Amino acid sequence: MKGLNAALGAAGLAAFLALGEVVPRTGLVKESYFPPTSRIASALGDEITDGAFWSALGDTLTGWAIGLAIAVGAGVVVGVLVSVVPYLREATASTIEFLRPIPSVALIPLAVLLYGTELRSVLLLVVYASFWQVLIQTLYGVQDVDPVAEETARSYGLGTWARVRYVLWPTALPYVMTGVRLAAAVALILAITAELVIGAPGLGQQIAVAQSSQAVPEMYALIVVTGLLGLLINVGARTVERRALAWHQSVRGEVAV
Amino acid sequence: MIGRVLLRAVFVLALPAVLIAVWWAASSGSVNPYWPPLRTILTTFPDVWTADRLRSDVLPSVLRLLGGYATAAVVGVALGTVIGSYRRVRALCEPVLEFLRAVPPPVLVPVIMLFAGIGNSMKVVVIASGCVWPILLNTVEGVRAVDSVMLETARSYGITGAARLRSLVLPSAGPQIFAGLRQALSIGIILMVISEMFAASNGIGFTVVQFQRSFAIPDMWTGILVLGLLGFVLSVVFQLVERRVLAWYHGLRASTRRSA
Amino acid sequence: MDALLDISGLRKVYEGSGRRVEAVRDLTFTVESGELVCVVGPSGCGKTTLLKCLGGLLAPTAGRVLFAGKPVSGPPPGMALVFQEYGRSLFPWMRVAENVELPLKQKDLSKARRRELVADALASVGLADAAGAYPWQLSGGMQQRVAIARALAYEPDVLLMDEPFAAVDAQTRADLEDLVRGLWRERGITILFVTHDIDEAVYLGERVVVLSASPTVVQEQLKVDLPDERDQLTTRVAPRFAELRTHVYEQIQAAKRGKADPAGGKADAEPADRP
Amino acid sequence: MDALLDISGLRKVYEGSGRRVEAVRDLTFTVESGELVCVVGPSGCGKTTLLKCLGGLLAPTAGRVLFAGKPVSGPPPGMALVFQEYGRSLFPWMRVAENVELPLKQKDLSKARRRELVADALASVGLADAAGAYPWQLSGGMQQRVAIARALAYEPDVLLMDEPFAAVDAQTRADLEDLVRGLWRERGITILFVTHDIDEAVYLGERVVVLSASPTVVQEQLKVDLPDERDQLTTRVAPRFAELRTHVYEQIQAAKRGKADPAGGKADAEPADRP
Amino acid sequence: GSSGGSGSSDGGASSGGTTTIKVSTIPIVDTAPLYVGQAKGFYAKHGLKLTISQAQGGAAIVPGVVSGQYQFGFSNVTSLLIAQTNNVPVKAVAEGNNSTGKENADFCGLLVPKGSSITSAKQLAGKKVAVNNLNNIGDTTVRASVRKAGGDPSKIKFVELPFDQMPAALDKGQVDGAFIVEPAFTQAKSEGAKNVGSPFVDAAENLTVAMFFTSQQYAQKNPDVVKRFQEATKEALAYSDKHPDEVRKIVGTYTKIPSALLSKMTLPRWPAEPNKASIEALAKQGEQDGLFKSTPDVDKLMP
Ligand SMILES: Nc1ncnc2c1ncn2[C@@H]1O[C@H](COP(=O)(O)OP(=O)(O)OP(=O)(O)O)[C@@H](O)[C@H]1O
Ligand SMILES: Nc1ncnc2c1ncn2[C@@H]1O[C@H](COP(=O)(O)OP(=O)(O)OP(=O)(O)O)[C@@H](O)[C@H]1O
Ligand SMILES: [Mg+2]
Ligand SMILES: [Mg+2]
Repeated sequence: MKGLNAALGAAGLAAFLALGEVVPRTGLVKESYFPPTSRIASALGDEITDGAFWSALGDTLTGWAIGLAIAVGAGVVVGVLVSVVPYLREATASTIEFLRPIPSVALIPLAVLLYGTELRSVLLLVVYASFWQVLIQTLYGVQDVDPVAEETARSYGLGTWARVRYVLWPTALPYVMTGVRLAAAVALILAITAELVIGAPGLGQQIAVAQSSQAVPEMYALIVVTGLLGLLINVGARTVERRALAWHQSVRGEVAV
Repeated sequence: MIGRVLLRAVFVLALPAVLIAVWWAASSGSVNPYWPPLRTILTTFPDVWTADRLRSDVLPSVLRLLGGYATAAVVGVALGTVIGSYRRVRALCEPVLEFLRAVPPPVLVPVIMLFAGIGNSMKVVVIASGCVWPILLNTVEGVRAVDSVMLETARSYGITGAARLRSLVLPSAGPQIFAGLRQALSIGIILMVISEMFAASNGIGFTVVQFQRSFAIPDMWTGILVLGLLGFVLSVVFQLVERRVLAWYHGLRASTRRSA
Repeated sequence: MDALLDISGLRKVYEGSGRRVEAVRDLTFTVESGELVCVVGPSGCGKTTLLKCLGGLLAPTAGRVLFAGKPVSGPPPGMALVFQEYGRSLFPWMRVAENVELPLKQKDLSKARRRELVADALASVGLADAAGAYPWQLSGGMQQRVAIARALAYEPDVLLMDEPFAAVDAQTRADLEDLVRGLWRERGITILFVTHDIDEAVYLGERVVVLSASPTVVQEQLKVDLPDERDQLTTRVAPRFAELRTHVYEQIQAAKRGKADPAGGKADAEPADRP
Repeated sequence: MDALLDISGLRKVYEGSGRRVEAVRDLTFTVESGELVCVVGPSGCGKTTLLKCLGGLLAPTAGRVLFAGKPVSGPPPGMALVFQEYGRSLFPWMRVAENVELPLKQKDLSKARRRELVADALASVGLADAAGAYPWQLSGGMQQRVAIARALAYEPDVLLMDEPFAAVDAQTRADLEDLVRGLWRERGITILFVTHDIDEAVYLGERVVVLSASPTVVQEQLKVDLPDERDQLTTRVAPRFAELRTHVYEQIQAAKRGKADPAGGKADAEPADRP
Repeated sequence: GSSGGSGSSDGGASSGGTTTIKVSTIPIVDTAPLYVGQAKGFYAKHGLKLTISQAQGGAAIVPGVVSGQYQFGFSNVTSLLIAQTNNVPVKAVAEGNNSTGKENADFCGLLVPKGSSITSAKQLAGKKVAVNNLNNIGDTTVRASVRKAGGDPSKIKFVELPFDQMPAALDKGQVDGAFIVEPAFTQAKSEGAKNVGSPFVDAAENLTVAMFFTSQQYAQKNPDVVKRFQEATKEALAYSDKHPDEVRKIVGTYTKIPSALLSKMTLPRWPAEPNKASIEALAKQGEQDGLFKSTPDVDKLMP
């Protein structure tokens, strides 16, 4: 069963890669601007033998992981707090809605102003962007609590903390998991974008160099690396989800069918 | 009744008022050109965002945003429903989608330009390509989580196909889909800015980036304010829509919460 | 081989989340077309499981379920199921009338006819004025009646009901019992009725199937030889009624005594720790 | 003023989503400490609403609910409630034993003691070997018994039960009835028991409160003058039992006849179209 | 690349006579002297240790320098002039790079697509021309080319595109012309695009295109470091100007330019001193185009 799913996934990827090979080969776009998969693969092969690539990858992943951890932690805590403390949600709604759409790219000068090309600069942008994803999902998730479950908890005198822990949190968890998956990708995107624009060390900076060097296959190779990272992150998230949400309809439904 | 309206107004305005006051005080003596006093920003505001500018920059941006957002909503919900309903399809598509999802829009834009040109359609595609993910993911998860008893009810009454979709799957996944739509709204604004960094000649994002590049820093800050305001206004509209569409849901959830 | 429903050697084993339960071991019985059969059995013995297998919602682990001579692979048309979990089987985003109307939309009916069916069905369960409410605005018994109304409005040929009157008061229950029997007699539909109320089983059924505690087999099938014309007052005090109900009661007690455990725990249950 | 629960002039009106329902109009009665009172009434008359008001989960629109002399503003400690919607009141993310244990965590008990209470409670409802299952792996009746076990393990002083045996079979029901009466006699706890089974109400209760159809008032309060020592076989055939049950039955019928509508529709219901 | 050290804004930690300075640049050919100077020890000789950061453009460089995150930055002249007129305290310290001054043989060109009917910059009036940044050196100098060829510069429609996207945009005919620099310039030409003008040459004689700059505060507080940087850079510029092969080699280390392009492309000139006259000319043209809020003060900007 698991093997079959993996095989299907691999088949999907293979089809996608084949498409990437065919489109430029048929002349739909020019090879020099959109290199075929094989060309990208060989550029990727060159990249991964280069030490600079690995240190860049390390830098990117560091920024990503720290930023994501902060964003998820803060997003969940703030989300639960805002939902649980009376009136806090109403009081913060307008501010949240105002701040959320402010693009991280517009904050780049601010980040540089404060931290230059340091890791903190990247973190600022990563956290700013991915925090909202987790927060909003948490808010919606907490709201999803079944009234009967909530009443049961209250009638047995469960305190606020116990209700959060035993009722709100499990209910919100599926939403939060989606939030984390969204935030993981956004954090990666922002880490790379920040490196790209600011020049903090990492994959993004490598992409910027490749772009301004007119090194098209190398640039695509690096983009593929970011895609693969996203893929791996998702596999991890799914694994966590299968364990943490074994009770949930979305997971148990899969087993039953 | 009036009391409630007033209370709401207080809730909406209190925290922003405090934050603005803090900002005002903290920035009042600033000499750093990148961190101008709030007063300067506010006095610049009316000069920058004239009626003319609203027509020439804000309107095109909003239209692109709506176009991209609508595209993403349709694609995200449609694709999400299919992927969420069929385990095999999910296994097949998920890796590719996760791959695409992780590609940063600024590097994706050039690729999109190869296929969609450099006009408005490119910008709409860029906005849609970013908005679609939260909608897609939430739809998939919402569809997967449809209650088993309800599913069986529908099956036993032979409610299949479009009817099943319309009367069971979508309403049931509705709350989660709306969470995704909500996320997508602000992502759309962000991507609107990013897309207008490429081959644009008007738009809010374009203007903000131009201000930034030309060191018109207070003007740039007004642009950021406009983006925030746009986000706020759209979210108010969004909430109105959500209250309508998910009336049953909010009624159900509130039916006990309001009491005691 | 005239039987409308033909169940033979039915076995169902649930597996998953570190637990394996043999809900039904070996069930064999038939339901003729136009019959009203009641099924009783200890809690957890597999009545709901049986109904879901009949309704094509659950694939049996082994054995065969034939509907009109054909194996059941999905929900057969013309069959309506009233779920035990009535609350969860109503769609919270639809008002009561919409909930009842929904299955009718699958049928080729005029709008007016649908309206009429909905109104009739709701009136017959005493919920005419709750049509505009959402299910979660109703009491438990009212929700259950909405689920019943939905099945009635559907005008099924076969009606499977899973403890449909569990949440309604005695008087309403009596009314609904008469309603079901009346429908059955008028329209000649086939009804399989799961209940845990022995009096109800005897009062309603032509035949009562008693299931054993799990691992479940058919403990006994009992022909109810009461007159067709039944009445809440006279039938229930008839001596034959008392005999029959005592007999069924004893059977159920025997079924449960078959197990050391007082209330139908699973022999095969393997409650494991978190995996 | 010795009453443990003192309900006077209780009124509850539900409003929202285009509907206004006066669920309870005017309820006044008391429950003494250590009493076992049964509440019966037509479906939708407001029994669940009453229980939620007593349990501090719902604020009355008017009237007063006193618990031990103090107004109820939130769930009072030492009170356990068994919900009618048993399925939804169990947490699907917790196994059966965890569900039962959860309320105990609020109490200052050792882990071993908690384990013991959980195991005892599950055994007493016949679910000892389902401890490791998730609620959604259980049958309806088993789920309901888990909810009962949770309330029992909590060792409450006051127990509010909302149609707690609706989903279990006759034999298990009888066992559970004896279990509840046994607990009540041993521990001297106060029990308010909502049921729609008239026999059950008479068999269990010291007193039966009959509610009218809505707009709900107390139709009648009936002292059950059966001996304290009750037994499924002998008590239920006692002539006095038959008298009492007939009386209650008539009262309920009267309660329902008070309305033109056969099954407790709302006088104040204003089913409106979508807003 | 480099990793950021302390964020000290008084800049330049000095130890044992060497001062560490952070320089923020763009990973392009133009900044090669910095790397040459580092490799050849010109900076070390003056007691400077360079840490070079690579950013995508001015948006990241200028705020970093102004706030003291970096001590020096690299920017084109027009951007510096714009910054100055917006009261951003920048101070140019050294020459960055110059055009070659040779028509059709500069490191920057005005390209039209393969097979385009346009043969002269004049015909670009009314057409869509890509520049990397709007309202910057690109449009000013493109206008100069069109003006010089006898066209109406006010009729050009500029669109903003990154340099690396321009060859593709030209190829697909999405733009009618492009203001383009190396290495995209050579790349596009190799795919058939035709050069119809040399904007940097047409704008002014021996145009100074970019300069190294610092913030006014830093220049005031650390005149000594600035002076050493100026001298070391001067030497590096002179050396680079004379040794194009070494430059090409070192460019290969900090960029990913494919070797085929690297050997073919035109290098800029690196005179030791900026050409003030050309900057004044650029400032004047920019003012005509309405780039500045007020008249730029070239004297104040220049070292
Ligand atoms: N989804 C499931 N997963 C695992 N086990 C299940 C599942 N559904 C039911 N079971 C088990 O199957 C057995 C029979 O369940 P079923 O619901 O058919 O009983 P029932 O006869 O309807 O009982 P009741 O009268 O209490 O409703 C029970 O032991 C139950 O635990
Ligand atoms: N959340 C709610 N919103 C609106 N109306 C409600 C709500 N809950 C209950 N009602 C209405 O209040 C009335 C009484 O409901 P309640 O659940 O108390 O009845 P009940 O006596 O418990 O009935 P049953 O025996 O069927 O469970 C019903 O008419 C119901 O429609
Ligand atoms: Mg069942
Ligand atoms: Mg109730």
